[in-house]
Amino acid sequence: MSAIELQSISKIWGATTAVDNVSFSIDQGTFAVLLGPSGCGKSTSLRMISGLEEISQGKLIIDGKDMTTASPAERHLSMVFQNYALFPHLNVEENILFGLKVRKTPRHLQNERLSKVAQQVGLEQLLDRKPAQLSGGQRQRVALARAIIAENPICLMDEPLSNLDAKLRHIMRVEIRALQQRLGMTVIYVTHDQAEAMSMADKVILMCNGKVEQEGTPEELYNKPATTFAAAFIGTPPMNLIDPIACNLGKTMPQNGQDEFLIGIRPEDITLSDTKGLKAELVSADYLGADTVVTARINDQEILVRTPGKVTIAEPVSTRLQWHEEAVHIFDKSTGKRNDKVKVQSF
Amino acid sequence: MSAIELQSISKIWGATTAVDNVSFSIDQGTFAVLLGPSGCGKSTSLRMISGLEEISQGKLIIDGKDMTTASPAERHLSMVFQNYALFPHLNVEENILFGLKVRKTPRHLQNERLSKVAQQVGLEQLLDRKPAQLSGGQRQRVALARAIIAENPICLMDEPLSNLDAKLRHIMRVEIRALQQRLGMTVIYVTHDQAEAMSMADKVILMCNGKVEQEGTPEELYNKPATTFAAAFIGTPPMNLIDPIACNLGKTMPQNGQDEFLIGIRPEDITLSDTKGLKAELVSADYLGADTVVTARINDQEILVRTPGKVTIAEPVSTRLQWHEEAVHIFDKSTGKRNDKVKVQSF
Amino acid sequence: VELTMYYPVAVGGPLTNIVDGLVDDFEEQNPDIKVNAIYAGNYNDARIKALAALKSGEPAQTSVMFSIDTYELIEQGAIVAFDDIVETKEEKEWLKSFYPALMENGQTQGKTWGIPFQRSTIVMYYNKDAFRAAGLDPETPPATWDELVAAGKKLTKDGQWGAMIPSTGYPYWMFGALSMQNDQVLMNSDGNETYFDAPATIEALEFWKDLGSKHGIMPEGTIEWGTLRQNFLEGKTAMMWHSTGNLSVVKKNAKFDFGVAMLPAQKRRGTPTGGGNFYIFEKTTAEERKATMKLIRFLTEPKRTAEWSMKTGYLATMPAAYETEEMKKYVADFPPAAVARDQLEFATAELSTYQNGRVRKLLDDAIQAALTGSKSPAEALEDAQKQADRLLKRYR
Amino acid sequence: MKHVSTQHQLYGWLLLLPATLFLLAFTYYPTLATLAKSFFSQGTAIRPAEFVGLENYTFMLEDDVFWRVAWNNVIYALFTIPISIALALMMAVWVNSRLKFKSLARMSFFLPTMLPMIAVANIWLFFYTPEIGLIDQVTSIFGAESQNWLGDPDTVLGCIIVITIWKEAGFFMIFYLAALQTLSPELEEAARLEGASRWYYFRRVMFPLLMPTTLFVLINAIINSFKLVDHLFILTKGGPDNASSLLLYYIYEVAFSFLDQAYASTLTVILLAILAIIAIGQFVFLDKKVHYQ
Amino acid sequence: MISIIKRQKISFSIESSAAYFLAFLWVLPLIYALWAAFHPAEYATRFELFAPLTLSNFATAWEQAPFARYFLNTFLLVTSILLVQFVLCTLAAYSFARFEFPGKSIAFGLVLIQLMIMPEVLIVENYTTMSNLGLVDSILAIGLPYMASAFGIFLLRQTFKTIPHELEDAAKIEGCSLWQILWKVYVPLARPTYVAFGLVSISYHWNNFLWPLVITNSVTTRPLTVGLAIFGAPESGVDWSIITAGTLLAVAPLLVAFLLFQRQFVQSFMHAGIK
Ligand SMILES: Nc1ncnc2c1ncn2[C@@H]1O[C@H](COP(=O)(O)OP(=O)(O)OP(=O)(O)O)[C@@H](O)[C@H]1O
Ligand SMILES: Nc1ncnc2c1ncn2[C@@H]1O[C@H](COP(=O)(O)OP(=O)(O)OP(=O)(O)O)[C@@H](O)[C@H]1O
Ligand SMILES: [Mg+2]
Ligand SMILES: [Mg+2]
Repeated sequence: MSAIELQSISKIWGATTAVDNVSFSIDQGTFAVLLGPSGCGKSTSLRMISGLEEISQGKLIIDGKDMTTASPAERHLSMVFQNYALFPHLNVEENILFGLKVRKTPRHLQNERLSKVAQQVGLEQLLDRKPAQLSGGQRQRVALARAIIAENPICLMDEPLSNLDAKLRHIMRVEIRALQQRLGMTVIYVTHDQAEAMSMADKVILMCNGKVEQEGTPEELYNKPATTFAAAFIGTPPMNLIDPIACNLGKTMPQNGQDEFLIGIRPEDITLSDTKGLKAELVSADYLGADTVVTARINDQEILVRTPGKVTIAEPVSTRLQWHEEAVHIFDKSTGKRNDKVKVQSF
Repeated sequence: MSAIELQSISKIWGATTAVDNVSFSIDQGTFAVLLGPSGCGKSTSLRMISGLEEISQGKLIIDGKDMTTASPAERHLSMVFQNYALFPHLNVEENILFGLKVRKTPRHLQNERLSKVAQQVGLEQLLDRKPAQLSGGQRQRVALARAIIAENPICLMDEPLSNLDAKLRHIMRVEIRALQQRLGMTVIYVTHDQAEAMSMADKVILMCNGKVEQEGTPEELYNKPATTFAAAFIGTPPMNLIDPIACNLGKTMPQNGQDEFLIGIRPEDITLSDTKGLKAELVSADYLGADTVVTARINDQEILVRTPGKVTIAEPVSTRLQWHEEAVHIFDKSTGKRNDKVKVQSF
Repeated sequence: VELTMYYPVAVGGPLTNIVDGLVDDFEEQNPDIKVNAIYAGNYNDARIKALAALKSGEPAQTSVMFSIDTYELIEQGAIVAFDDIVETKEEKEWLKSFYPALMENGQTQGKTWGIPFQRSTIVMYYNKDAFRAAGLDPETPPATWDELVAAGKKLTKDGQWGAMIPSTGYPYWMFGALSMQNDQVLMNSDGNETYFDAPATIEALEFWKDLGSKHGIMPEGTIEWGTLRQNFLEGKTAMMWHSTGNLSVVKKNAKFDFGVAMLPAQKRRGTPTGGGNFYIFEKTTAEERKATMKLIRFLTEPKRTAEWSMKTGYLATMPAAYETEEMKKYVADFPPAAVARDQLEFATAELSTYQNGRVRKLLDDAIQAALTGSKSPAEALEDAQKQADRLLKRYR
Repeated sequence: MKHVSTQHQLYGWLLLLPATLFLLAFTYYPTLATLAKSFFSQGTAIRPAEFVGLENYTFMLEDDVFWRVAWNNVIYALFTIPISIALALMMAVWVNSRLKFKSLARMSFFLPTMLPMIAVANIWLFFYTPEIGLIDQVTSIFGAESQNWLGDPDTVLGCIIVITIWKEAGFFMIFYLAALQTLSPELEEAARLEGASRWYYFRRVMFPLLMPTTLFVLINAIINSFKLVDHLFILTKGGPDNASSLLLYYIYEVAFSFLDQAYASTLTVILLAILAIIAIGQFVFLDKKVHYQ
Repeated sequence: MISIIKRQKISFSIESSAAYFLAFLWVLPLIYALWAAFHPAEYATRFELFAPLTLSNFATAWEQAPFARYFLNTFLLVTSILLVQFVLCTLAAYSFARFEFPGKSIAFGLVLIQLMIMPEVLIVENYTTMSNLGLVDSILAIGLPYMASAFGIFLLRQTFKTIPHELEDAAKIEGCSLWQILWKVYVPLARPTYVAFGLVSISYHWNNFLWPLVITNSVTTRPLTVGLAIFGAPESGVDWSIITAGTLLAVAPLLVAFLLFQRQFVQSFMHAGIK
């Protein structure tokens, strides 16, 4: 049984439809990520699940029960907010225990759970600090602790790492994921950072303009993007979407309807060669330590190539680009949808 | 001639020495990056160069002139601040022209330069917006425009991208770098993000605890880190620093003084193998799309390995780790300094 | 010569306009004298302003101030006696042309310090319609305390009280009437002795209190000076004691037939006078004094006094004014206007001593304490007397 | 390098100078002059002022009216301060919520701040007047006895307090409103998710977080409880029998009705002392007030 | 489940009614003022739905005092106080917010003390000072004691402190002098505080009574409130029709301004960080 199921849910504010007929379901114990660009309706969806926002249309099932109109408290969810929403006047302990106190959980149970949770997130030493005296990562942990102490099976998180710096973000990612697995929680995690989504999710729900664009495991999204949107949104640097005609790819493709397709190739699937492949000009390089992202140009169309080691490009040089047949993704130009029927040859 | 030269500069606040006898020089037209962890004195150094902070000791030479005690305006520098420091009450045009107006540049010159600069940073359409109505990237561009319109040869930037999200940061990096090269500016750029430093710098000045740790091109820092600090600070994931004894590396090393060294190997230089190499156990994997960072463990010591494609690890599996001789860096354990004299064997 | 004159306003109506009109007339007749007539708030404000101005050397030559401020002003050395200024026989005559009762407050140490200007007494307004409804003769208002109580009892019914005597604002003034009627003055003419604890005084206060608590013809507690007129006009009380200064407003707004009567008598009739006198300040040159005299004499000419009285409702301060044609006609048309004059025969000075502010407040507090029941009348007045003695001792 | 910082200090003082001159002339000098006067007797033309030491102060200690007035002021403060603050908080919460006509309500609450007390007091006089007044007209519909609100020592102070609360609450509301706007809505949502009721949220989260504002408002309310006496001039003149008189009004009376500036100065010194203590409290608290975040 | 939502709705509607009721109580004096001012005197204390309307009370009130002159005086008073306050407070607040000098905290403490020692308490001494300066009976004299406002200094200091140092740094780099920084960065950025403080100051001085009464003598200096006191003094017996008409005349400009700009005012308060 799914832990959470959204059935054709919409959110309408006057003239704007922020969430448009969204359906998906999330199995118990799954780490699901709601991914999408800013303004696509991720937060709104999450808030409808939490009950903080009314559902305009559709039905919400939690644990088999219809919770469409239930109050937030009745849904037995936890939530981690973007800015943590820690109570600044309460210390760490009081923050963590806030919900238990509201629900008048017996004192000894409170203490028991507190010490367990504090240990799980590594806050034992900081229980009597105020949030202002904590670092970003520590605050994040308090927010997590507050969410898990209720032992609700479902936890919602809205961009919980967006205020941390890159390094800390990485550490917290690992921590959250480990905790989720250890406790067997069902998590719905909102982010617009695809790297975060890829590294954490069991299931990614990619949204765009209030609609679900693609749903699946990270690999499915990476390896088989259903649309050009998904292809361009996932991966750094993103997939190259190439117009076959503009780039003289004609000969590798079926003759009819060349102009109806776009060809997608990931930068890491392209290799540079001196001898074989598509002629191109290298114009710039972006050194990243382990590898370099090189920008190649064919007739004004830029193609990114990821190549190991350091490459320096002082002035444009000619080269050739090569890739495997399997690395090629084909999309209908008009709809943006993936098309697996058409095949192209390699060089 | 160096555009900027710091001669034994220190900054002392009461008991704390924020910048400790720092010397370096930056050539004209160079993109120099001040890199280092939080609190190491980068901002303080930059602010002493700008004149916003008094120099406690030492001498500052700009363009061959002693500017140790000159006022900020006399130094003819531009500066881009971390939060952009745009004047919220002025629109884009007024923000960009702020300095020219203060200096009473003739009206027609103002307009001329404005249209040039606006075009260079792509703000033509937004000149009458207020900063609050701009996106992060656009604000960043306004800050840049304000810095370059003065046509000062030197521009200082203090973590100018830290408030942008990953995608935008990448775009802006490229833009700033391109602009710097086009205008031939000397830039001193402060960041704690090594990826940023690597991809942008002509020269990196790595600081730690108020001192300069290493100075050089990005490749020098990446390929020949002078200290364990530099080794660990640069690269994602960072270089593995391995205690040869704890990891049974004894046989590959000279017998004497094994306990005086640390061995550094970058994650991307390690390959997994079933047959040959150091025995280890794979414990977890972090999928990043194009590749996966795998955590291997040898006797409690964790070693990160970067490997292409997707790897999933449900439960610990045994494996072996391999690397090339050239991939090994050796450091003195006591001083943390690089030691190129000792040689180790490969497997 | 330029003269500055302060004057207070303490009654309804556009008094400032009238004063300005009078001053304009004066200036027209005396082109060499310029007068700045400055409205200075209520009596209290006017005194503060005048004294503060004097202290700071601001030029002011004359002011209308409370008639009872005389001792205070003398002590401050602020004013000169008119006896020292008047020269001609004619002027000496003029000094004697006012009603003696109105002069009392301005005279001490055998000299005259203040010339009556905007003066009033207390009269009793009553609602003739209510009298008729209660079966009383509207033309014979109660003339004694007993009659007052009796009539009051008849007049008191749901939504209408028999009588109201205001006890905020100027309680000592109203009380001055009651004690006078009980044949007891409140102070001596040197202004250094009070008789608050005289048995007749206590009796008077007891009577006042009894009107509410015993006879039930008046609300208990204090009665607001400012709103009383409205109460009367709304028919909430059949009789009220109030200043003659209200006559014109009541006349204008009453929708019923009303009458004005002298205050009732116990042992005798009685009312204190009230209102403002002209004073001339010490710090004036001879020339200024002369001009000031001119001004004051101009403003107190019988004809102008009559006009002033008709416009404002204040008393005309001299018999001669009542002899003018206009005034005669006015009184004939509107007999209530004569009541105050007729009552002057029984009038006395109002409470005025050294340390006047303090002493007055002692009495005010005592009256209010008795009326609100926090002290008995005897207790309240004895306390007040004790403290008054303490204050006035050094003036004896 | 040294001279830069002295220049900096100099600028600091120069910028402060104009304001300092005004404060010296109209606050500090008169304050000291008042203090000096309190040690002299009342001066008149006939009897010039002379140094009397603490005589004015001993007189004050024996002055029944002073004690009465001081006590009144305590009561006045004890009621106006908490009630107006509580009302202000309530108004702010309402006006900050989903209330339909909230800008109308906000305007109504703020209105008294715009009206001069001297004029408004007359309108309140109408409300309180027995029989013909609004309150009596309304209560008489329900058959209640007419009540002499301002004429009864038991009710008069209460009437004054009500007016003051009416005048103050809306003003304080603005401060609370401003503070409420800075509270992150996420906090309320987090609390709602945990099942906290509105009241629980108010008690445990909102109110503690508004503490710095409450402190600021509190100090203002205390000052005003000593300062707001305009309505007494119209309504009661402190009566009956001083039942509604307050310290500042008494000072005014002593100075300008009794013309006893010496004693008025003595009372003023007492008032100043009270206010100075509060001012110091304000300095200590406000500047070091708890900054969460 | 439904019941909980319903219960919330009910309790919310109870709360709303309470709020509206309180709001009604709060405007009641104004409603009464409107009633009394627009009806003949006999209806001042009686409420009949179809009582005749009249403007004569306004005419009477207007005649009884030179309101136009009073308006002008009050306007001059309020604007001159406001202008000087702005200048003095800005300078002092800037000094307190961004300069370090010996004695700063003592100076600040002294300023805060003025927050308590309002000029009202010192009327007597201030009168003497004014007459020594020869300023009695001038609009300037009404304003002088209020011109260095501790409240304004305090508010502006708080606001200036929240302005990021970076902005000042940026201005310095661009070559701004001290005055330019103040004028081009701090002042415009503190605008909401200026508006909020302005509102408080204007309503305070528009309504101030005691001190102007003492210090003014003539029509050419007297502000509205003192003029209003002519009707207001209960000595003369209260005539509510005229008083309310006069009151409305006096507060009308302020009320209208507030009604028109109330959104901006309230928002300024919020942005000013007065809390
Ligand atoms: N209260 C509201 N009233 C009207 N429209 C709203 C409201 N809240 C959000 N929206 C609109 O709904 C859309 C979806 O908003 P939402 O906050 O869910 O986006 P998001 O995916 O979370 O974006 P982000 O990554 O920026 O947080 C946006 O276009 C937004 O403007
Ligand atoms: N005004 C100051 N007074 C005293 N110490 C200061 C002051 N400013 C900075 N420091 C100290 O100087 C050291 C260096 O600070 P600096 O701001 O230069 O660090 P940074 O390298 O820019 O760090 P970050 O990456 O966090 O910006 C820190 O330890 C800091 O605490
Ligand atoms: Mg969102
Ligand atoms: Mg820094």
